[in-house]
Amino acid sequence: MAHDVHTHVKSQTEYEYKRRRSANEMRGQLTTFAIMIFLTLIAFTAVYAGFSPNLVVPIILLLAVIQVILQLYYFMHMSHKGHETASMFLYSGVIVGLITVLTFVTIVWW
Amino acid sequence: MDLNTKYTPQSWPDHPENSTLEGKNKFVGFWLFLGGETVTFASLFATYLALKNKGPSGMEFTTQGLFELPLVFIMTMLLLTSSLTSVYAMYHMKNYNFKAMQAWLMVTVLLGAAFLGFEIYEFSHYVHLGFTFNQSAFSSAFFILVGTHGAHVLVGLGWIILLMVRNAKRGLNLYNAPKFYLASLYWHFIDVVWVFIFTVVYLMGVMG
Amino acid sequence: MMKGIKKWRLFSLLTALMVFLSGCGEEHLSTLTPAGQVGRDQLDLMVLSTAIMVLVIIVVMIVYVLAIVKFRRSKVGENVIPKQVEGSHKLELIWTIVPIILLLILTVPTVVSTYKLADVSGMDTVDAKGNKTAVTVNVKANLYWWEFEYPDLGIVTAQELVVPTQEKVYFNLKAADVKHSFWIPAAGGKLDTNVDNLNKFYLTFDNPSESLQDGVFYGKCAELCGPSHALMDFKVKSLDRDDFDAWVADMKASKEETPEGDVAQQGQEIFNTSCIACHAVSGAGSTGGVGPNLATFGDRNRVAGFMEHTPENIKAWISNPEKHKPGNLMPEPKEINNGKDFTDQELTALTEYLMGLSVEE
Amino acid sequence: MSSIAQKKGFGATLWDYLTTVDHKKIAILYLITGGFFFIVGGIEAMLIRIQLAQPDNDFVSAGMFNQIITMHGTTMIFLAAMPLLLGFMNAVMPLQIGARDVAFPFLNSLGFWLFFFGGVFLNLSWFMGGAPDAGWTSYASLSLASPGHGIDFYALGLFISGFGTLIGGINFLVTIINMRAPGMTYMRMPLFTWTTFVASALILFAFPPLTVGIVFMIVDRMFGGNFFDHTMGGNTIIWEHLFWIFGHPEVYILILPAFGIFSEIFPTFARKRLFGYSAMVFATVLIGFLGFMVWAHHMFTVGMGPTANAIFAVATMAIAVPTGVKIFNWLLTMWGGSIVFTTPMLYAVGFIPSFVAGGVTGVMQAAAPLDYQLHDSYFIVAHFHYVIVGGVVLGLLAGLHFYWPLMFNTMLNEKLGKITFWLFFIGFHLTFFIQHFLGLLGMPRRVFTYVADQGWDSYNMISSIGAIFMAAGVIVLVVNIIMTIVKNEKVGRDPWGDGRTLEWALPQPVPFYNFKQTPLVRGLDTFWIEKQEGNKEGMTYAEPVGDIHMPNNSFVPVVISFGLFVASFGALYNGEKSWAVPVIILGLGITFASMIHRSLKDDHGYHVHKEDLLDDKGGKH
Ligand code: HEA
Ligand code: HEA
Ligand SMILES: [Cu+2]
Repeated sequence: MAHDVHTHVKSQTEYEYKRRRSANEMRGQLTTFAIMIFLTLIAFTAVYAGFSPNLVVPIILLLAVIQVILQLYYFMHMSHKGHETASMFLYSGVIVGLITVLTFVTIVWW
Repeated sequence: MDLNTKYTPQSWPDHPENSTLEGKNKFVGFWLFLGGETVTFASLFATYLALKNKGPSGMEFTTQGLFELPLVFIMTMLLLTSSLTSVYAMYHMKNYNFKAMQAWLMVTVLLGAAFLGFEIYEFSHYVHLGFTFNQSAFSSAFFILVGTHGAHVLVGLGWIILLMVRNAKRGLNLYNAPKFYLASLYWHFIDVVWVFIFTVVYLMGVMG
Repeated sequence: MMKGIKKWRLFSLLTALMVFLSGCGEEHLSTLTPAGQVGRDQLDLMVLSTAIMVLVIIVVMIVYVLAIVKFRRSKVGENVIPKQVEGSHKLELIWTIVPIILLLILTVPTVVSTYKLADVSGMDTVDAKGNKTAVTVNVKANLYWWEFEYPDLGIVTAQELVVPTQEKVYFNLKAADVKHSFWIPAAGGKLDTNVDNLNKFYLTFDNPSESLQDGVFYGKCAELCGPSHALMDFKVKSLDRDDFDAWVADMKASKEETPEGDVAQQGQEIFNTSCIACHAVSGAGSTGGVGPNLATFGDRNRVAGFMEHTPENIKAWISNPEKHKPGNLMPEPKEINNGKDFTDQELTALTEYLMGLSVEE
Repeated sequence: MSSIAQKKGFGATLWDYLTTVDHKKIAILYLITGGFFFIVGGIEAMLIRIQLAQPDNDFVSAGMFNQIITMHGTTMIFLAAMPLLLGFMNAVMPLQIGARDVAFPFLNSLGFWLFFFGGVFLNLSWFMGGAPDAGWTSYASLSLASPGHGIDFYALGLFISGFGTLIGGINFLVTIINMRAPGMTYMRMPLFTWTTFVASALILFAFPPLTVGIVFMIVDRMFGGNFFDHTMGGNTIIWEHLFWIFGHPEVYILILPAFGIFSEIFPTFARKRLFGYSAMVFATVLIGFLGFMVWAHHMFTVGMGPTANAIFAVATMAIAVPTGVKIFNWLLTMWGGSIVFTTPMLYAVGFIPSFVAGGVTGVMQAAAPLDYQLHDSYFIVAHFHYVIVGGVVLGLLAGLHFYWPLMFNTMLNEKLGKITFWLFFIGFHLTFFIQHFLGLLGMPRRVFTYVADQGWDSYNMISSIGAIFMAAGVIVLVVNIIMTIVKNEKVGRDPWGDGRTLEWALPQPVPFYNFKQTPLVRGLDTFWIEKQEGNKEGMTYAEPVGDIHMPNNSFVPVVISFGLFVASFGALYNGEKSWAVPVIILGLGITFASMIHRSLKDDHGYHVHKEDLLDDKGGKH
């Protein structure tokens, strides 16, 4: 197996382009972060506001799912290519996990 | 891989985390591990949900009586922010800026440690109330779920610190870049789990 | 021609199977000789699924035998390179769809009887006077013995369940210590007795059990529960409704019986100092005994659920329970008899007394 | 057992194996340890059958019997069948896909040693106050009530060895994902590699629930937790769910690699390519997927309610379909081929009717109302020995004969091999066929004895006689192995003459770096293609000869595992002996210190230089 990495020295423009691109991406990450904080705030206030749990529970669960998707796809770069296997296995785990949770809240009693 | 190769920002690859075979293997292997971790935590959550508020007859502890949101909110903010700082660290890693990366990791570690400190405070508070690990099925399930997450935070901190120390002199290379990257993935995953903990355990808890 | 052979084979195999099966069941114990509707439903499912499975096996075996007979190298030739066939969509489709059809045939009765057998709504029906119409038994499984309480009738017994025939008998199942499982093979499938919840189901019995080899059906614990799990047997007596009502009345009346004869009376005294703390001797009452209720002891078919009902075995049991049922909770004589073993004479007296405990005339 | 190693002297060889990170040597370690545990589990099985041969037998006591069945089940599943399969995966899979090693050689070794120390720990219970006695399923109410330390050994032992298995699973997955030779697309992978892939994925998702369940058991028994204590609000059904969420996929973890082995054997000895390759791959994946949806069929009598029972019944039956696809594709592989009955092929041919018989009884059990009768009776024992012995063990024995020349460059004696097969095969059917009827006649499983005259006596005797045949078969096998090792007749490359996949193209003994040059894969059954085209070397290369990078040996995995082994003793005696907590700390200290030691050191391995490769000595070692 080829263990030596072929180092490729970028030209100045290439390099600057790359720097700019990742700086842009980093700004995107900041937005993601802001959204996450915002979602958290909504979740906490929704609970504080004291609406009926039947309403709030689905909402905060949904917010949590959105927030996790942001983490996974942006902070953990799952949106980048090369993550096909990664996401396949992660989702398989999620499916198994969901089935587990589902049974435990339905057919485990008392 | 030749370790003696010295990189410059210009020659540093775009994806240092998986530009070697070892890196690729680690990268894929770690994601698979996270898939397994998902199932681990799902099992813990499932058990917690099944045992929530269950205890010996006449138990006075309930999620509603026990949990206090302000503390949880602060903890959540700390952990979320630490997630962002580790993104910054990886940003500088990709730019081959070792010093900045170490600095951001340092911030991450501090935030994580603060989080852990609050968690320890919270646990000891419960223990003082008499809500100990052995008190009921509910307490066992609670401490195991949240404690397992806490243990992950601890391991994450240890891991990042170890990496920072061992590489302080070596600097960045293609042998340790994947390790930094994985540590940050791990850190994000801890945050993912926490999002569900604060939602399912605390928020849904105070609502009863 | 080919088809004819297949049919003939199927038929002969099935008959052979049936002969084999019917030839070797003990009527009081075998799942193949159902005592009531529940067992029959389950046997029907058994026969249907067996038929499907035999069909599957036959098909597989035909292809299999032909393949290994026709295509052995000694026949085909040493140096032949067979055609490297990639596959066949048509065949794949056939052996996907045919099994699906077979499974659907099995699925329908499966689902139907799953719901049917789980229907315990009849448990709570009451007649005009507000009395429960059906017999309900609360089964409590203890480490190696069974308690049967009839909450609506105010009686309780142990080790030998008594049920009426020709009607649904409902059960509430629970374990007192660790998990067990309640199984009367001839009457129908089992249900677990968990420690943390109540399970409910019903069974039916067509005929009185009198005509059976021992006059009773055999019941088993089917869930590993400790060293003597194997010995946690119980017996079931089915009586027609009149006899059952009579038995219930006798049970209710079984309060204070004075034993007949000196020996038995002496036995009662010993019993009252050593054994009464755990064993009740009256059938009227409710659950809660530390040990099995002995009101019907004299009528029983077995000692401790599995030993033949002889005076020798009763003595053997009392003088050393641990030897016969390892891990059971009955104290050794020394612990209940002022630190001494029972003498032969005392054992005889106890036996006499116990044999006299009877509600049946 | 390369000849180089033998010349080095015993101590050096031992050290070599203790520190090795070479997948081929780790495979041998798995084979030896798994084989040893198979004999142990087999001896336990013989004790069971002796005890049950006649009614009212008192060959072993009641408590002892429960320990024996528990250890028989646990040993056979966790310490024999699974490690043996992991052994074959290690030995064969990297060679099949043209890799130099697995993705993480160090972790590979760590996985083995965790399994090893876990298994040893579990079996130490025999000598330290009694083995676990609550059945291999260790249902919570009984396992919490069980006195002594047996269950603690069970929980801690499986905890440690479970981590080993998990590591192994991840390792194989990454290897297959990242390290296939050029041209080896997913749809060109040999079926054994495919089944390794799916089985490893099942390991990845099935072991976490088991681990979680075991942690609950450990804290409940040793650290005052309340998960399963219903007086404290706990719930025993949680254990049952967690165990079976793991337990059912586990049986497919066992059977799929065995399917893979057979899928290699049929084409080889029928000289015909696997019929319906893509359907086979699809069926494998589907079985793996469905395997996670059906676990509650072990719990039909628990009282989950009719809806849950019906759903799980139907889901379970669905698995018959993809399994049937596999069976018919194997039959059609033989059809039109040129079949030669070597020992491995005998096993493969014996497997088909045996497994189908076991599979269809599984479908019968899936019919929930019928299962109310069958559950926990000897019918179940018959079912799972038909699928496990008739499927997995026949697969292991087939694989042993088939891959022996690949692993050791010698060939097991064919005549003895066939004697083993017939003894084992006849004994197997004799033992277990009759048990179906025992179940139907009302005999519960896990009984240490039974009262005479319930219609079970002669059946049990027949069953026990069958077990003797199996034992005789295994003894002949052991003799065969010893004779083969003593004779040591080398056989060289492609000993079966009809090898189809890449592993048979390698020179024998396989060099420690596997492939001098990375091969180029030009289709399914690469080696067959090259042979048909008259390529003497058996491979086309994807790269010129160059330096090969190899990982260094390491003793650290042994130390890490040993640390956990030590800590387990502390946990076991927690709250009972004053030295318990210090021992936990000491053990974990050893483990963490060695892990930190490992990560602080840069370990870049070494290179085998081109010149050494060309003069055919193969560098150092
Ligand atoms: C390698 C191990 C293995 C395998 C492969 C299987 C395969 C299957 N098993 Fe089994 N099983 C066990 C190991 C295994 N099992 C063990 C160890 C236990 C007991 C654990 C314990 O309690 O200790 C158990 C218990 C068990 C139970 C619980 C019984 C009980 O305790 O009450 C059930 C119930 O549904 C079941 C079902 C099945 C089914 C449907 C399959 C299917 O996958 C089988 C599919 C195969 C076929 C059906 C044959 C080939 C198909 C065709 C030729 C096509 C046409 C077929 C039809 C149309 C039917 N198994
Ligand atoms: C991989 C799994 C596996 C394998 C291979 C086997 C193999 C065998 N098993 Fe079993 N078995 C289980 C898994 C397995 N089993 C499980 C999970 C249980 C359930 C446990 C529980 O209830 O909790 C069980 C339970 C079980 C029971 C039921 C116990 C009970 O419920 O009371 C019985 C009874 O007959 C039995 C018998 C056998 C026999 C005769 C073999 C034979 O095939 C064994 C063949 C092997 C040998 C015979 C080896 C012989 C070796 C020698 C004689 C020594 C030679 C020595 C030298 C040369 C040094 N097994
Ligand atoms: Cu299963």
